[in-house]
Amino acid sequence: MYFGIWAVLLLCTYITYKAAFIELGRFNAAVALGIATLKATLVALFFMHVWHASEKLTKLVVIAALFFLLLLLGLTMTDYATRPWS
Amino acid sequence: MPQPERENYLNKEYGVWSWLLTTDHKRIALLYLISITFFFFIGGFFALLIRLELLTPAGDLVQADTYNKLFTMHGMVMVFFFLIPSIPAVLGNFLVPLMVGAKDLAFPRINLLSWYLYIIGGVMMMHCMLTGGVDTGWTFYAPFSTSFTNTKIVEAGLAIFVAGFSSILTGLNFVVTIHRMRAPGMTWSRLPLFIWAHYATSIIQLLGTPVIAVTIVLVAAERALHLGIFDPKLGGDPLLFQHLFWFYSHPAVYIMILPAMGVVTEIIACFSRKRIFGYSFVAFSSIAIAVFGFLVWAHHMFVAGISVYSALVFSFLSYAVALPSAIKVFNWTATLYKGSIHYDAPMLYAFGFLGLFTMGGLTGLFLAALGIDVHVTDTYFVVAHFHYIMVGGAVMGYLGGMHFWWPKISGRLYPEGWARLAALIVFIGFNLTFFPQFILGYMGMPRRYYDYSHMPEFQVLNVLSTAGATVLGVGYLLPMLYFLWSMRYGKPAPDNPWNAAGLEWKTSSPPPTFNFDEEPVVTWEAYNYDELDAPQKEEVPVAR
Amino acid sequence: MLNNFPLWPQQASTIASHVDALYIFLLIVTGMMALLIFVCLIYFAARFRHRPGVRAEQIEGSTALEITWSAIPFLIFMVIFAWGAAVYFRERIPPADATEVYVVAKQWMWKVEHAEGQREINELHVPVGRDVKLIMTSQDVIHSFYIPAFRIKQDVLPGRYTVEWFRATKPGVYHLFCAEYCGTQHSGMVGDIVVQEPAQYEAWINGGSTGPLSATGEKVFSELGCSTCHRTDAQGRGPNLQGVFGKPVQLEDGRTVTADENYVRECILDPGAKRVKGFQPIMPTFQGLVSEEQVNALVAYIKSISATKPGDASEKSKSSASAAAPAQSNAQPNGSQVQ
Amino acid sequence: MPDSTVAGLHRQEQHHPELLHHFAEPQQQRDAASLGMWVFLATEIMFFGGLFCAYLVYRRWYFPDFAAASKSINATLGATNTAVLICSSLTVVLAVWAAQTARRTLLISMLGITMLLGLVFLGIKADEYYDKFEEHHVPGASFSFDNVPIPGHPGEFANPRHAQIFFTLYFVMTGLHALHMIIGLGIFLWLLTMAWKGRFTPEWHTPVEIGGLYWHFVDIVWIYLFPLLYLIDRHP
Repeated sequence: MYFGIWAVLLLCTYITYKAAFIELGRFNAAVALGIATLKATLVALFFMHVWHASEKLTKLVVIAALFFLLLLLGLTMTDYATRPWS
Repeated sequence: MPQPERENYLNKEYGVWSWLLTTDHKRIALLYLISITFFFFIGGFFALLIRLELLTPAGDLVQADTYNKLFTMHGMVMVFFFLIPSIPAVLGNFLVPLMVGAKDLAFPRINLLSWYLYIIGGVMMMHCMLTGGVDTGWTFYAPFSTSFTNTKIVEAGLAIFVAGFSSILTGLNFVVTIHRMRAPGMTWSRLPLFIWAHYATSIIQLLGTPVIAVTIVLVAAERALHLGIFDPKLGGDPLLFQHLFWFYSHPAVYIMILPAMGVVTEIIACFSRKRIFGYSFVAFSSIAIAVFGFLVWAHHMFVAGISVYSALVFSFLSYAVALPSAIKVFNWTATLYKGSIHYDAPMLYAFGFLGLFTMGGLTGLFLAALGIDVHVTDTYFVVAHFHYIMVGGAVMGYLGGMHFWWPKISGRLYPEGWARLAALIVFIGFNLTFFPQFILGYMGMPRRYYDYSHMPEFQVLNVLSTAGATVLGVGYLLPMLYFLWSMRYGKPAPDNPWNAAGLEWKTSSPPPTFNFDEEPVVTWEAYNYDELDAPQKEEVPVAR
Repeated sequence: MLNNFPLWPQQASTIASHVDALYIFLLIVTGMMALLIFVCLIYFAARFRHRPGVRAEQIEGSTALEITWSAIPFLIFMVIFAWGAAVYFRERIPPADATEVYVVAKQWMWKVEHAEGQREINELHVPVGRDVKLIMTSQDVIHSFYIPAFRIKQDVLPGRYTVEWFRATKPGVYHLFCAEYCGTQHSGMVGDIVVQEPAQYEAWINGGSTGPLSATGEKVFSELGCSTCHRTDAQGRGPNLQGVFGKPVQLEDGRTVTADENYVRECILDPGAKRVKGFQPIMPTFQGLVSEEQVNALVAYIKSISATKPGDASEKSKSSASAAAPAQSNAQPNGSQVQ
Repeated sequence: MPDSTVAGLHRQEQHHPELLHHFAEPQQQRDAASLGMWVFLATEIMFFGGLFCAYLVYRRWYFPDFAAASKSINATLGATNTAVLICSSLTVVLAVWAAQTARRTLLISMLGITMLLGLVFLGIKADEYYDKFEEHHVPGASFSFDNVPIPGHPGEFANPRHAQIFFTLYFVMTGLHALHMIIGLGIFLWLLTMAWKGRFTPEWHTPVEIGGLYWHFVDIVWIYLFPLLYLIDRHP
């Protein structure tokens, strides 16, 4: 299974790399970040064994950390996205 | 008690190395106690000089530059080297394993490492102070700090960076210990609320501190290489610095106050001989404070140039974080109802905490109201408000906790009469110092002014405040003196002088190196004062 | 000393009474909350003090009570929040026809330029009863323009404009403070706000002036050679700037921005960032070549050629000043006049 | 670190030599270590989070300049490095599996290959840094980014001040990432010596597990850094 995940990850890297050279407008960033998130999720779930973690606690820690990261980014953006002049 | 002393963590080994290389959480707590007391008096000395300068409107005691360094170093020392470590690193370190029934924290060597990091940070800070200091205010706002001042920003930043890692490691140790090291039977709902408060504190330490660490890295890089992350001359945004800074530094206030809330909860339960009113509400309000604490940071920036809509969001969220604090105050008050209240010194400190914290919390409502904040932000109103929380609240809690657990820590009783006197002096001195500052603030006196000869009408209130500060200084010196005195001359303490609930009182005073002679098994609920007071008709041995 | 011992700041702007009303409301509400808590604390502490033989009564808690004492404060908080936000919006959003004054902060002084061309340092003269809008920027670090008697404060940032406005209600001299710590002489960065009756103010503003700010701007505009590209016909290599100010502008990258003070400023200092659709990126940056004062003058000039009634700005303000009677003067008699 | 107190506690019957005195049983110790590492990684997420926040703000403000600056770094090298790290994650996970199933030789070789891949990564990184140094793209006194066209906008050039912000973030982010790699290499060197001495058993191989968690985390950070820094606006 590990080799399967590994192959998928390499494939994703290749797709990210190639997709960056295609004109997709706004979607370039979306594709790049979407694939990055997919890769990160695969690594976390399978290589870091979150999927098979015996406890919910590990999952809780991961979710909590991501939640606070989004808080930092999201609430900062309430300022930057609504400044009238930027 | 004439019999030879039992072996405990204090007398098991002697010698410098047995302390400096110890991994015993209780000894590390004492190392922290000594170091933070040192920094407390350094910071207090700066505060006294600040107050003396403000006795007269003209700048006549020190130079403007010196004054700016004084309040900067006062802030940095008090925040990063006293308040943030204070209760967690001393009382928390000592008590968390005892309260959950563990032999030590989960990572004893990381615990020692955390103290060393603190000391390294502290030495760097001392070196920075002795060789010139910093004059930016503890907030070191860009671009003043990155491009204009010529004081030792990078060194001070590095000191805070290192001390921050000490704080992270302490939080990490607590979280893992509370999750993994609880004794059999010690379920989450049986944990003392002190533990819940420390758990919540640890969350903030873990998730907030790294952000300021990386902010410091950026400031240092910008300063050293003349880059432009925050300097608008080079395309940066100074408000980004403020966002990143307050993302940590607002929750940091809860790092200071949450543990004090935990301490006060224990004291109130014990001295009113009652289970705490609304246990689960008090517990979850701690977690709520930790989480909501991260949602409100930009209320420090209402006039800084953020968008109006953003200010609206942050004002609203600030009221959300006020709620769990209010719930706690109501529950503490309700706990007293139909209690059997004793007035020992720790309880006096707890009462002091309740009064001052309530004042601090309520004045926070003024600051969160957008329209008023515009007028009072960056004035003495803010200074008074956060001192009511961080000194009136956190330091009162810290002193209350030191008295409450001193018999456990030192194995000696402190002199009760002196302790009550000190509590009274601190309370009066505190109010005399900081209450006038609310009025000064609404009058419009800006903070960080060294010379107010332009507005001599502010002098009366400033004189009151300075007078109060000297009283407060005496109030803080007293406990240190009689604690030291009691280590040698105090009466030996029984294992449970307050007849208090909680595992820490079930072991000897002072505890043995591994805390419990046999592994405790918990079969009772938290705060089982009905059981403690019921069966044996034995009079409560009160320490006098 | 005691006869010079005020406990309440003077009220000298229209916003001050709003802030004070909310403040008094908060004093009452929080006073009642504090009273409730302290009375309970003291009463319980006295009533339930330890008596030998009397045991504490164990009470587990009460969800109903918890919900009550969460919900009621929350509702009160929401009232405070809404009221505070209402006052804030009033403070933040300047009226459209306010008299504009440019403020440049630097370590450690305030430099003020009126549209009519008067310049002041650490002083600001304003007439009673007229809306005044301050357009502020800093040459170095962050400062904060704070007038306690008006209950207004706004940080002044380098690299962009921030704005605050007020309408003074009472003649007198009031404190001006820098409220954001800005370095060694921070506490020396103070000044006076001189509020005058309109007639006195007119005399002051017309005395010894060097001509309107927009005229200075026009001079800078031609000196720097701006007019060679920004021509008033459609042939220029840069956009025609007449009538542009305050209107939406289509940018090259598809966005639309409003041509406000910050936009004009950015176009001067960083022309590439928000280029107007259909024009080549040929304009050089003036970063470092123009002073803050010159930028302000340019902004004032570009504004003046967009005004509906192009001409002397002071004329316009004269007419509005006569219309504005001295506004409500419910200021506290409390407190002595500052020198 | 000498721990004189341990001796006194080991009076109890022989438990596992790696079980520290304050834990009741190996399972508890393992769980504590694993939770500790996860909590630490949460801290790390916030550490990089502050940088991502700064990145997000300036990328929105200065998108064309960021695109131009991003185009000047070598995406092929970046992609190669991503692949290298993904391979190293595979070897790490195999190392953990080898430790669990008591395959000492496999464990040692997997740890070794991981370190090798880590060194390859750092080598490529150093090469990139060298290029940037040559091109005067390192922020500071000698920084120069004049007349670099903005992708998709012929005739327009990036603002050097804004490009410098990009490069500052680039160097701080990749630099801190590289620092984490170096620390990771240190950890893996220690794991390798422990494995060499045969200290890991199916019952006790916690260091391999938590060292692995750390390595994967560093990999995940790179997975995000790669598209954010190298691939902002590449298409012609």
